[in-house]
Amino acid sequence: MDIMQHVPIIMIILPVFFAAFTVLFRSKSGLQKALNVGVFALLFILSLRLLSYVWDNGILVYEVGEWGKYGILLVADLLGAGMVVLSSLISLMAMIYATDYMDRKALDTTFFPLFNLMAAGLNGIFLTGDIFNMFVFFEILVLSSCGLIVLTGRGDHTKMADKLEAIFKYLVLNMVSITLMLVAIASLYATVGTLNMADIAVKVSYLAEAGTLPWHFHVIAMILIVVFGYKASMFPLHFWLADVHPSAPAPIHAMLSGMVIKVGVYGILRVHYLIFNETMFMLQPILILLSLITIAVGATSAIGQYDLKRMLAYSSVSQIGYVLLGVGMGTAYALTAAIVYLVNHAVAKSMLFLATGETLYHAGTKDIRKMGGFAKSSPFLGSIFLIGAMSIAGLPPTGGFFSKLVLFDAGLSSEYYIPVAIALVFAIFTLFYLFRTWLAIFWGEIKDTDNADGYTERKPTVAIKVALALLACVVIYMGVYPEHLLSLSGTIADQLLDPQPYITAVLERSVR
Amino acid sequence: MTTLIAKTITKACVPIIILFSISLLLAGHNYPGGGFIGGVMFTSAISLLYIVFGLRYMDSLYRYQWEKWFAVGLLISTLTGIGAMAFRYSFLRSTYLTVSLPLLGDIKLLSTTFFDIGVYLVVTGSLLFVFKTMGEDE
Amino acid sequence: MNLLDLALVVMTLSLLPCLYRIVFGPTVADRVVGLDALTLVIVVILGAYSYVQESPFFLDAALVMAIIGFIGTIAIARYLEEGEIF
Amino acid sequence: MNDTLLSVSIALVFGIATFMILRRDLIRVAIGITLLSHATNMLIVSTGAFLGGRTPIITGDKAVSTGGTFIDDLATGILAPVIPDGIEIAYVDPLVQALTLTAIVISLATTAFLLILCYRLYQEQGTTDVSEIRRLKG
Amino acid sequence: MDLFTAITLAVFLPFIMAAILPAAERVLKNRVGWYAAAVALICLLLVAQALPAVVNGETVTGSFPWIPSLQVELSFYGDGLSVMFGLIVSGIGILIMSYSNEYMSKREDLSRYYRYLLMFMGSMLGMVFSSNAIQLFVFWELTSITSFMLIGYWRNRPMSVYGATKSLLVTAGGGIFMLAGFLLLGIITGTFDIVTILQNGSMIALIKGHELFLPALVLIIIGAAAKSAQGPFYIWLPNAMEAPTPVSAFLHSATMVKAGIYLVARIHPIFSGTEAWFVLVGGLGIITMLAAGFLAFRQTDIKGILAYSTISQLAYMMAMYGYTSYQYPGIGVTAATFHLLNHATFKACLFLVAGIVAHETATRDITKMGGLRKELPATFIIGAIAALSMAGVPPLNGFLSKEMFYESSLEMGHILGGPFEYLIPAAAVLGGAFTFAYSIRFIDGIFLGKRRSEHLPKHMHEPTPVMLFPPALLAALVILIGIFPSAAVHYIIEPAASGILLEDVQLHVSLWHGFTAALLMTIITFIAGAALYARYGAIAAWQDRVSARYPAWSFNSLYDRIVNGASGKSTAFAKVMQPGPLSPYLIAMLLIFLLLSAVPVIMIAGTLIPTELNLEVPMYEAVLLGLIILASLGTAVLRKYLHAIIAVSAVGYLVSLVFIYLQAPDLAITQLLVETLATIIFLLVIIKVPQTFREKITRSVLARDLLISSAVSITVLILLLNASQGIVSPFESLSYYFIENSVPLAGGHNMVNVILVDFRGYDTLGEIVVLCLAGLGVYNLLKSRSDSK
Amino acid sequence: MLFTAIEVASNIFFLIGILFVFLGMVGLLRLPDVYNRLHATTKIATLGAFGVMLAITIRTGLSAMGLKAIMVGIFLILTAPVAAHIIARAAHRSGTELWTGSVADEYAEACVAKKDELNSGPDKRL
Amino acid sequence: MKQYIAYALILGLVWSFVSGNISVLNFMVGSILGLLIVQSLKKLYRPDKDMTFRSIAEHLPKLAVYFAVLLIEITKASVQIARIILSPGMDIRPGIIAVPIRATKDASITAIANTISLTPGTLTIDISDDMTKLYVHAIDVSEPEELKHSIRDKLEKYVLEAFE
Ligand code: NA
Ligand code: NA
Repeated sequence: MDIMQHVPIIMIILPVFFAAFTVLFRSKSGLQKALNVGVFALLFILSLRLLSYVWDNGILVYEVGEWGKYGILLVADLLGAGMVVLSSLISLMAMIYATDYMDRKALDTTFFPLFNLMAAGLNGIFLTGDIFNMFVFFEILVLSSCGLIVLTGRGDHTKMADKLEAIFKYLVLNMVSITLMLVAIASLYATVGTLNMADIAVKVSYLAEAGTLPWHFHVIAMILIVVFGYKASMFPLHFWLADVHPSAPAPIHAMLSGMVIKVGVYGILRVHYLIFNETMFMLQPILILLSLITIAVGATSAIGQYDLKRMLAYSSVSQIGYVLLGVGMGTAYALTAAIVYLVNHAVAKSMLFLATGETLYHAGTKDIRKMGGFAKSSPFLGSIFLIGAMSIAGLPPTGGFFSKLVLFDAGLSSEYYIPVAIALVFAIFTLFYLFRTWLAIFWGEIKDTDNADGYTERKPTVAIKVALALLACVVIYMGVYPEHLLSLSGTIADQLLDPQPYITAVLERSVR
Repeated sequence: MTTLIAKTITKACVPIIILFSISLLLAGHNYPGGGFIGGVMFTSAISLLYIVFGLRYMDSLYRYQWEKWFAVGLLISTLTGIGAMAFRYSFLRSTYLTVSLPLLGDIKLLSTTFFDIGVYLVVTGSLLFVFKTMGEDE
Repeated sequence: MNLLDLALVVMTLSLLPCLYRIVFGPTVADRVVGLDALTLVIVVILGAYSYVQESPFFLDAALVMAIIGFIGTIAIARYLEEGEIF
Repeated sequence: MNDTLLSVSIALVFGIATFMILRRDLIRVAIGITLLSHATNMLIVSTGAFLGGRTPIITGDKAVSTGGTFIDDLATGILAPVIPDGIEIAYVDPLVQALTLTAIVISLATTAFLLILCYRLYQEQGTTDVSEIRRLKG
Repeated sequence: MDLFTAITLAVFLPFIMAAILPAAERVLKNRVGWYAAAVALICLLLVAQALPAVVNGETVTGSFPWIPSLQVELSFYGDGLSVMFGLIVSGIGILIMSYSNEYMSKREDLSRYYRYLLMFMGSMLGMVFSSNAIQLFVFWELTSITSFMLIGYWRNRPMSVYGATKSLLVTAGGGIFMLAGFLLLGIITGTFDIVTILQNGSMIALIKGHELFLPALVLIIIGAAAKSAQGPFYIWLPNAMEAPTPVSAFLHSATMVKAGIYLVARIHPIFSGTEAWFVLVGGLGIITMLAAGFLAFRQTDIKGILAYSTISQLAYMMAMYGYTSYQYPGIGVTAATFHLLNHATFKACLFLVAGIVAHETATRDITKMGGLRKELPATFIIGAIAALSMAGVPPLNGFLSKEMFYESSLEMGHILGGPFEYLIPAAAVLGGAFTFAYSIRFIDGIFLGKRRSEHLPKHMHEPTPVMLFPPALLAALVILIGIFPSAAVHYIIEPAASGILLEDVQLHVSLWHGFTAALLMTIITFIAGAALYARYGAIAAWQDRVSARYPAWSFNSLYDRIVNGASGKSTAFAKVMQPGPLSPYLIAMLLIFLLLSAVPVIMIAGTLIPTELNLEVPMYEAVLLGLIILASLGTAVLRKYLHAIIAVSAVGYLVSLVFIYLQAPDLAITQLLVETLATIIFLLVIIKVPQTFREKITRSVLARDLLISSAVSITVLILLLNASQGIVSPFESLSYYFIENSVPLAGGHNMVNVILVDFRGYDTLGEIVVLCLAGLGVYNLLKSRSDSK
Repeated sequence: MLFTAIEVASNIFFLIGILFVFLGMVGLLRLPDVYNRLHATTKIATLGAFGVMLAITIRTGLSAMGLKAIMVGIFLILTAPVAAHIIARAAHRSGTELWTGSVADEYAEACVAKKDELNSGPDKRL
Repeated sequence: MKQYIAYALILGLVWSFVSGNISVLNFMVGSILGLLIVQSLKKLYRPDKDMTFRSIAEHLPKLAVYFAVLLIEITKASVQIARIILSPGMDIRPGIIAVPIRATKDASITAIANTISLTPGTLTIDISDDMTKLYVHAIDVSEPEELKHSIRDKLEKYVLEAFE
């Protein structure tokens, strides 16, 4: 077997293995850091190799245990591999950043294993071809997030009590949503007798053609929308996000807002577009409606926030609404737009959150009203923050511009005039609150706070600068030369709308 | 608390429970049981010791680092899978061979047994780690 | 009515007093006794299953139940008495 | 077991659990979550109780034959497994049991975390009342 | 070097040079402005290379591959219009950057200043040479951002921040609408390339007949108006005066604000010749011209006067580009284009003069000035020339284009007929009169009369030649173009107008062109303007009274109310959307679950409850399940935690009995074990919390929760009853494979275990990872105690 | 013939066992206080359970089933009294009153005496 | 070492039982596992010095007698309690009494306490701190002295023989 064939499983097993390794051999912090950054760099390189392999050679199916569709398959199609690249990129940067940012205590104890497992969870979700396995990896992701949120970093001004409360809400809601997911999976299995998503898809389309598709099948689709909508923080399932994400230390915040909420979108793209085509006619209007409300609610809430992290969290809600709008409109172009949007938001938001962590460390407070004048002392952070804000606001020459461009274009070409109009208006809201915030932090006078004297001494360290600068490069790259992303997303969208190659690749496996 | 009576009976029971847990682990492939069940059984045995003799007393006798247990377990389980890759198979590709030994007769050696042992250690390690950490908490 | 049905009916009825004690008490100790008795009845049900179906699988469950019923009881009793477990 | 009655019971436990998780009390929410996972686990098993009626453990050394074929025929759309008519399988569905087992273990892990979270929350906030713990408002 | 390369280079050079500017600054120290000026000069030369070609009616085109997915190339297009703009931008750029050498204090952050100036210049050049809408938009928004950085250059001053924010919100926000307009255009025509559209008559016809014509036009005009401070969008421009004066000169005379005008000119062939075009562009221009002229008149800040005057001058151009009819779509085009050039010269000059004045007097308040002609004679002369040109006084260039404005107004009025025959010329004259009045006020207030303030410095002296040369050069241009317009007309205006009108334009402009109606209007303008200025005190007082009585009736206060009010309203909104406790979140989740589950029921009328239900129930099953319900109810009812936990254990044990009945010994064992361990954890926790918590459940909360719970219950029941009808034929469960193969292939008899460790061992791997995570997470939780405790 | 005898014997043990467990549970319901109820579960029910296990062993001999059943029986006999003892002790120490019809409580007296002596809370020794 | 082996062999037997297979091989496997378990738990167990094969061998018949007696007593006890349970009036006079014991070794004290719990109408609640008295709950304490006497003479005798 070609070594490339193993890359999907390596993307998951390597961090798991390494997590165990780290728990077992707690060594000196410096070595630990270097090893972990090394592993994540390796994962990133592998993910790129995987994507290019899939691009060249088509869908890569990996049989764990070699049981064909009767076991669990990892399916690296362009969507999956692309998401893995994205998550590997962001985790690498967050990891580099974290080696400096996180508390000594966290680095010495559980940070590295938890972070490794979080990465494994993400990759596992993106690569699995089995719906129950997706549930398992959802749990990995949730629990690792919870464990990581508790940890603290140097710019982390969240009270422990608040963190715990946030985790409590997150966890309880998650457990309810996971319950719903299990109900859906069990019902799905009871209806078609399989858990392999490609297998389900082909059986469902057979039943639909034969006219024997039971009606409760659509209920299952709806339940899964609730599950994924919760993960993606779609209205009215978005409440938790503004509590939870800001409670996390910056690198984890970046992971959560950058990658983890994207899992919900991925879920809809993967599961609904593969399996629930028959329900799409009901789902699409619902998704569009809810995504528009999500956009509006997120943006409107963000404006009134003076807690920087919270403001950005609401912004994530709003932005995910744009992604879901694309998902809901459902044409090839709209899906392209959704994926482009997703990628750009992931990169820019995670960069913004990493920058925020460092900014809060400099500021000594979370309250925007108490900040000001940092441009002079931290021009680097100011530029990074600006690039991030521009991208989220959709201004060129950042990636965010093209995501808005293609989204609006897709909407207008499918004659969704009113949704686009609403999205457009809230894009200006976004511009407003992001720039207002940027100005409040970096321009104006230095405020008289606890840190008024000390703030100049706190300069970002090399690791933090490297992580931020690399992400900024990606943001600019996607704004200056978006063709790679656009054509990749376009191909992904085509594959989503025509799942036949996916199904064929999966089901043409021989059994032992 | 715990009286002499409870302690004595506990001493008598714990080895039984541990043996039973090992039996569940090894028999799991053919009878009810397996790594998880065995591991939880073992955990129960140790919890019984903790309950009856007290965590602090047990800790003064043995300094178990349960987190190492689950790390080792996770390593064993993943290595079982990776082992298959070394033979150019897929991850977690199972295999078994029936060995005829002169004294012991036919013995079926399964690669999945190692996987199950990993599961056993992880379950034991993580649950006892939780118990111990929580029990030590003031 | 065959032996299994008989055993199951009698044992299921035996569950009622346990549940009564667990839910209605009146004292905590009564609830603990109820739970302890519940585990015992379950052991018997498992035994009955094995006996009638002549399959050993449920005896493993019975042994498990016997063991951990004991542990659970001791844990709750220790909590009740001293307000701590470990 | 009777499907209908079981379904009704599962649904009722779902309802009770829902009522519990809407309470203001941390511990009661945790209990509600536990009930919810009980209900879910029963639900998963119940959806698979359709094959035969025997414990899914093969006694004796002979492999069981279902007479089925397991090769997918994408061209006709009829996908494996294909089982000829009139084949009666003695065993209950083992797959749902395995899924439930995984679900049980996962919910144990999550519940453990949740409970200790409740304790820490009480420790930090001095109350188990969820609605008093509302610092994160607005 | 071919022309396309020259233009491309001219666009990218400023960016490249801006990137390496910090390095240059290290070498040149505070002379780095010359470096920037040199860059601008090179750009000018590069652009100028194209001039001969465009004068000959040729165009420069070329492209690089960029985004094939959107069929968008990186393409540049040089015609008369864009070359004119390129020359203005880079030419004035040279002057501004040279001027800044002296103007900007050595202590300033020069690197940032010139970096953004260069980037701004590059963006402007990129914008005017862009061939396609997407690329144009990119550069368009870049000008918004770079100008935002420039306006807010003094970033610690609150008013700078305010002004910068406003400019960004209005211009970039308007840009987003414009983008939508471009997208509609793209959807109608199938291309984003404006030049392609321009050169394709059938496409233009298609657009004009399309139902999306009006939306596209409105959206694009919103963007243009926002950029050019027209209509209600004017509000950003006066506040943008917080920028360093050279920046204001650059932004508001020649570049930033002209972007909107450029866009209007560029899309002129596509949309003009329609009523909508006239109403939107022309109407907007006329109204803005009057309002801004009126407002400029009463300003006390010299830069304020220039700001409002800029708005009103831009409105002239807007109005002229808006003049259109089906027969002669380009009525005002040449006039507007000529005025555009003239305005660039005199307004840049005026700003630079204002900069000198402010620099010397250390104030910008015109009421404190006066009599400066003695101390600053050269400045006075230069300023007076520029202001008089703005006022439309012959023989300066402003006079020429003003005359043309009147002519085109008359023509437009004539075409429209009816009351418009007089209204439009009258409006033009009134606008001219305001212009005359505030121009005179600028000269009079600053240079003439006596000193009005003691606070002015005792000794003022003329600035150095470095600072004086740029305005002097511009003033010279004002005179030169005024007296000898034909060169400018031939080399610049005609090609530009041809570029707009897509036909060869021949234009004859001379200082004296006979006694025409326009000349009469000019004379009326002067008289009316003088009268207005004479009544300045009364008018200003009236204006103050009005704005004092209706303080909220302005677009500025509307903006402030929206911006400030939004935060407050949103805080309140967020409070509503963020109730805090868990239960509302959960209720939201459950409700959406219920609602969405109901959708298929409504849309596909299925039988909710299957007819073939097994209703034969052995007694012991009923009792067992009943006991589970009883014990579950117990957990809900029992007050003390310990009691509830004992009941939970009972539920768990009973559930394991259900598993036994369902022939699942592995599950039953697991359930029993897990239940016991969970009980131990429960106990470990309730040791440390109070024994109970009594929640007072009000009747309404009870009703609500019961309702939700029953709904959940019923939904799950219906789903489950339907789902447990068995796998839909012809499909079968995967389990057949496991049953058949667990012994021969996996070597195990316990199928469940074989599935767990082999068929689906990967799931189990995930499961043990979850267990590890619980351990690590709990460790974190318990070691996370805050120090305050 | 022997086979049937074993079957009959085991069935008898089985039924008696079931019956005893049932009686124990009736006792659990009927007896007046927790201490008395413990008698019912510790003795009768445990015996009943032992009987069922014995029945299995009789039926299957030293097969896997029989051995396991014996193990279950032994374990129950080992643990049931301890569990009862610990519950009773905990109940008494946590203040569960004896039934009003009880005639003596020497344990309470001893506890009171010791409490006076130590003047401390519950016994914390291991 | 000997005592370890003794323990290990006992555990080997237990292993054979719990794994449901009595064979020499399985017994050996169990003994090895048992040895490992005892070894790793030795700090807690402190295997008694006098735990030898001979003492085990000597005690075995007595243990058997003890178990026989125990079973008979349990059966008697059960019948007695069953009668009480089923009697409509439930005429009982319960109470807690202190019963002095002679046993000194842990195993024998435990054995006597459990024996009391399993036999007619009595239930061990606690041991006194000095390990000389058991507090016993009895369903019928109308004649406490007789009860104490019967415990000492009937039950403790067998226990002491089997365990001391
Ligand atoms: Na498992
Ligand atoms: Na018991």
